[in-house]
Amino acid sequence: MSKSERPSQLFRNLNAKVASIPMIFTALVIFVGGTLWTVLYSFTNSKLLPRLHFVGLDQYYRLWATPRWLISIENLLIYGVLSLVFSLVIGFLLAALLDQKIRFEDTFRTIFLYPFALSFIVTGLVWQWLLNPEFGVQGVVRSLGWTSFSFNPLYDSSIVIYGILIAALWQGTGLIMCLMLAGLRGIDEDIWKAARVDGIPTWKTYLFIIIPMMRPVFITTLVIVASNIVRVYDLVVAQTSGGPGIASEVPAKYVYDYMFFAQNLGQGFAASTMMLLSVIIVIVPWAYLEFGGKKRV
Amino acid sequence: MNANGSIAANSSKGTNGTSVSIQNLSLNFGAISVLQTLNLDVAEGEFIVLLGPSGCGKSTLLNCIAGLLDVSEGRIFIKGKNVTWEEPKDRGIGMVFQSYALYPQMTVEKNLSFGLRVAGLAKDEIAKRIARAAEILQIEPLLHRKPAALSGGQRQRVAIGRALVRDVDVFLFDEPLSNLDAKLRAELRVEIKLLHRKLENTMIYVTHDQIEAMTLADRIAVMKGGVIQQLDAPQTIYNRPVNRFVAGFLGSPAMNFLDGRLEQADGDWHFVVEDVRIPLATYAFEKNPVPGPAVFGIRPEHVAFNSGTGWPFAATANVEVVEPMGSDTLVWLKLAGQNFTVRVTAERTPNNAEAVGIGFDPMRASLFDAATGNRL
Amino acid sequence: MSDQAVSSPAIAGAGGLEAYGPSGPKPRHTFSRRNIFLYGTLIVVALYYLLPLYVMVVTSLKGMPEIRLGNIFSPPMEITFEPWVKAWSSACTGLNCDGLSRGFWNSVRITIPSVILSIALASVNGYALANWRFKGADTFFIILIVGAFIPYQVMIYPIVIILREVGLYGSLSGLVIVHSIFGMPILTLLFRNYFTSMPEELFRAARVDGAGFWGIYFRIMLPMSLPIFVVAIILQVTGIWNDFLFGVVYTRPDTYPMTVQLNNIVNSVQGVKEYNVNMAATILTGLVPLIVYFLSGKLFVRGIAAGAVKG
Amino acid sequence: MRYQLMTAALAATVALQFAGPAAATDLEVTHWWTSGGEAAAVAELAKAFDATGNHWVDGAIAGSGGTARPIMISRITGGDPMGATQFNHGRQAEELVQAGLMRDLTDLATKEKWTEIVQPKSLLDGCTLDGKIYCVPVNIHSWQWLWLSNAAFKKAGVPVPKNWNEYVAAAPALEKAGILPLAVGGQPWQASGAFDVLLAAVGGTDAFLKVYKDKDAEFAAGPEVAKVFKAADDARKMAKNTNVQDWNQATNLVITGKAGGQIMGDWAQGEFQVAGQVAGKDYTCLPGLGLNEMIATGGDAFYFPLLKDPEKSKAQEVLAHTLLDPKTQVAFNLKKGSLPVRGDVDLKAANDCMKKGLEILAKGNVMPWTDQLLSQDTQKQKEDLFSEFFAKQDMTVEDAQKRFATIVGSAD
Repeated sequence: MSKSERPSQLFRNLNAKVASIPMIFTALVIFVGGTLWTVLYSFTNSKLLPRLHFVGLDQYYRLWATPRWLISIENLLIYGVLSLVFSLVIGFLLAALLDQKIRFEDTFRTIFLYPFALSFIVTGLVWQWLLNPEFGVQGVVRSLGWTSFSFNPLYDSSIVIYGILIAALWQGTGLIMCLMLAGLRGIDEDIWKAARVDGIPTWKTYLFIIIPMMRPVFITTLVIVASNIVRVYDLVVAQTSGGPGIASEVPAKYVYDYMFFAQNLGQGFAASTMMLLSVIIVIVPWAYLEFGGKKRV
Repeated sequence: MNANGSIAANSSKGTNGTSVSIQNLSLNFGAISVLQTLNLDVAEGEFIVLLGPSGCGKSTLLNCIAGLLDVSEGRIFIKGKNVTWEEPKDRGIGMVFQSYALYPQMTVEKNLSFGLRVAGLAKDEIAKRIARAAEILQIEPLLHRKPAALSGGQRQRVAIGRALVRDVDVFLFDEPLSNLDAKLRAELRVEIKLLHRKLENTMIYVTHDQIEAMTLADRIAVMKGGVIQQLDAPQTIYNRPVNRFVAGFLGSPAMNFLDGRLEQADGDWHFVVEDVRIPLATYAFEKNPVPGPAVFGIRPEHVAFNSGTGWPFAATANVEVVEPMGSDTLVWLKLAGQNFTVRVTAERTPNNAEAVGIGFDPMRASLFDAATGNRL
Repeated sequence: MSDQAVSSPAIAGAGGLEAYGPSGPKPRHTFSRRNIFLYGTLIVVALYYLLPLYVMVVTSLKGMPEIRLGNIFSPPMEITFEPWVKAWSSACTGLNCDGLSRGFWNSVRITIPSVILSIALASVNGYALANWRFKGADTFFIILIVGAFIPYQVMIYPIVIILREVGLYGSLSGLVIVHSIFGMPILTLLFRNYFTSMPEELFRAARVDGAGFWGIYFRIMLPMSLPIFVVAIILQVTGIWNDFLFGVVYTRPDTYPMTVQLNNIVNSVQGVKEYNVNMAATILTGLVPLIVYFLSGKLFVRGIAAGAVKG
Repeated sequence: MRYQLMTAALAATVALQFAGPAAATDLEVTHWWTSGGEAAAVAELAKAFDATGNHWVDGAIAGSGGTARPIMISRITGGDPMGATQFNHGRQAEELVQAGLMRDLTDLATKEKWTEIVQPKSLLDGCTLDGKIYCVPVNIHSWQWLWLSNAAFKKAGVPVPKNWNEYVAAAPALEKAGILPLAVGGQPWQASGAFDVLLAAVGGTDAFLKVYKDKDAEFAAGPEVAKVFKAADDARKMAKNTNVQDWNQATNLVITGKAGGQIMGDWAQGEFQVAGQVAGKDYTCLPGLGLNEMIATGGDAFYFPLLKDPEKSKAQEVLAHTLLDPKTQVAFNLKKGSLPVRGDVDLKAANDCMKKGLEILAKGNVMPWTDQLLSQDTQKQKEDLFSEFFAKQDMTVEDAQKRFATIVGSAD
């Protein structure tokens, strides 16, 4: 009786599916496929070229017995936590300052944002130069008479990671500020009026009312900052090459070095598998909560 | 009973066939059932209002009819054609949205003609249809403006125009007036009514505003929880609600409800709550009564106030709050310890705490089962 | 906020003394403590942000002897543009002594198609995800988002293999595809959020009007999404222009982008490090994204505000 | 010698004719020779190749072998091979050869009698896999050199040391004079290489081979190697204040007298030459750190990926021939500061240091180097260990030796 046949489930929404082919391809072939491939070969003893000669968990035993890997993990944790906290805090504070209906807002914003236009390579080079003990900040301060002044993060194993952090924050906080500023501008003026009438101090309004309302902004920011943290590589290479010694090594660099310099793909794949694993453990549940459940009625 | 049975024959206006027919329609979002085996037949030229609180599924049902949501089960016929899996554009419908949904980057004229251009209609045909719609809605001077330059009322008129130019048999309205202020709402309500009279199209209109429902509808479908509770002419729904929900939802101020018991004494039925006994001799029972807990409902305007005796039921009560509303006044009382409101004309406004007499005829009341809420 | 304002209502309330109460606009002080703190902080922070740029510019204008003297913050005693000329046209890597100039055009040739393709793909993805959900779409999207966290290094090898299999390795198209793939996660997130924040009813109205997937995309959505496109373009231009890793791995020397040549120049130390040339080269390489930012910074903020940050 | 040279020249002409008057074929050659001396040397190769009517397309990748190799390998495995590429001969390209991606040069080698002209013979061994030859060695680089700045020692008021032990003894005097005793750049391979040199010099050739050839972990943990670690500990103390990354910047510290010396391969010589310094007068070189005068037969070689284009394949042969051509060898190696791979060329123009090297070579005092003995993987682990050791003064010698023994034990 029904004239229109129920179309097959596959062809419903056909255009959307066709249009999504690049995305599906990227997701499945590149990200999932590449990942599975990487995981598979992490169980082999592939050297320069990938070969399917399985050696069980050997690469992983070796990985976790390697001091450089452990240092890399430690560095990433320090760098990650600090960079997350500082870029959110500084970014938010700058945005809050700019949001005070100040003059020259455009100028200030441009100044805070411009480093973002520069690559990590450039950032690393400039800060390597600025932090050079001879003619950088330390040298200049010393030449001004304070001869005991010591600020030499790039050649001091114990603080080198902070030297990298300084450069990373310089490069990245501008974007965070922009995101936060946009978020602040999106807050209903009435909220501010209400808080003012209630006599809530400004800082409390920010802390207890505005920030909770900016949840989506913080989430977008978190994705951007966190993904950059895990992938940090160029900056370290340009600024310290992992030195002094191996004091500023990071996991991504370990992966790269062992895959290509050491020509030990298996080891590099094992390290990347560990990175992926930790990313997946943290990200996937969150991503499902954030993006998966939302249905529109 | 509620409307799960077919009520096609009830069509109030003409009998020139069914325009929209919904059969056993269900819609689930995951585990949540939004619409449950729903049936509805709309006669050609009929104005149906889907009324209910937010979340009752009325807009969802409308979107299913429009083809904007895929149904989980059941079928939808428009003009006798099964359109369950058709694209919206192929269903012969026009739709008006709450937020107007005008394309912001297009002028009014372009907004009106967009669908026609997509369909590939001839230019002169498009122009003819726009001219007609603009004339009907009196928006000719606005044709070259962009939506941002229009007032709310004008925007909604354009939105209606967009449905109009499609030259379709069925108009769907999704709360079209809720974004407007009270005055404009009243004006446009009348216009929609006139428009319906003029076009004689089938219209399905979603709203949560009972005034709109009462004034516009040939029949109202009151919905709750994805189920049509009652489908009837406005007066029937108002006077003989099928259940306590419908009774409470329609009417402002809301119907008075008293929780008590049905009792039979000497062959006569009474509704008893504390020391109040309401005789039910004049009440037309829907089914044979049984003693037990029940709810008695009567609308505030059906209660007489200080009008002496002669009512089947009369009592005195103390005034708690007086709410003057201009044309008349709402008086809040306590009857048998429960809230009770009476609507009186402005001249007869009592003072606070004054003891007043009230009376009514249970003929105009509604009795509901305390457990199921169904009309007794 | 100011001190006078607080005490005055008491006087007015005392009765009959309205003449002494405040009247007219509340006085404003340009040099209030709040303003000094506010602008003071902003200026100090701004100096910190500007310092590296200042040092870069100043150093690039000095001669090598002056640089050896030490102070990197002192302005050049003698301005020379030679480092700039050298960086642009004659700095050497191996036997090639044509500076950055060749890399500039390569970068242009890489950036333009990559930006266009990556944005085209991501905007359609975002649109499909926001308005035309199909079964599994969310799963793909989540994979994409997780993909944003994968270190690029991990993917180099599989992509080399894939590109080799389809015969695109080493070609410009191959690089464009790689950029589109790695730009996809964040861009798709941006577009999806933006399209989700647009009124759903607009989309429904267009469907009732009979527009299909592409019709709605091109005729309704695109004209309304200028702000987010600006954001995407800025992000992609800077991201792709600044890319080093893909440029070096997926191209051949005659198509190396500017960043690779920058790295070559900076790391090809011949005798002493020519810091002035390095700095000039660095600024030259960063110039394109910098200009993009200076010109469109305002639009960028507006674009982000217009939906990029909505969940 | 002269006669041999002539035969070679003759052979060259023949080969050229065989190759035909090739219509200028572009051949892309990738390498990581970008420092001043290196670039000058590479220019000689390009000149010689261009003279054959073909065209050398230079594909220099700056950084170091570590940066460049992955790019080269990606291109070869990615199906976009260059015409020829530099590798350190030894085990770096082993798998590429096994995968059949590299061109077998055996026929050409037989025709041109490479086995006879290449000296020492072990060089070709590095190019040989399963009896087939896959690369052309172009130079001999030996790591075991100590470069000393005469000016620095003069300033410190101590005589220029004759060996490592004297050098260590002179370190305090240098330091007092505000001179960095030893320059070790921050790149990991420099620290690791310096240790290898110390192992060969302080520990002796046998110890070196026992550790790296026999991979004897027990020996590596033993007292003889402990002696070497003691020397390495001296070295890191002397190098404590080095603030440079690149090897040539470190060399530059020696050239300018800011540092007393540097342990670096003979390629450092090119830098001294570019700076116009004269061996013996401005600087002093001590092969084997003055303790064990041996030359390691490491070095650079060119590999030729298998190409489909016959024109390019022909050009590859011409290039292979050109690289071994006596004239090219002389011109290239003089600039590069390395030793030629054939014993039949005349290096009159060679400076003091090169002559020292040639002498040792002539005596047959050669030994293999880590490039041939160890996989890149092991090399990298070694680099990680020693760059940490040199940068972290509080890392104990015992701890370092224990880790070293572990690496040796698992080496392949």
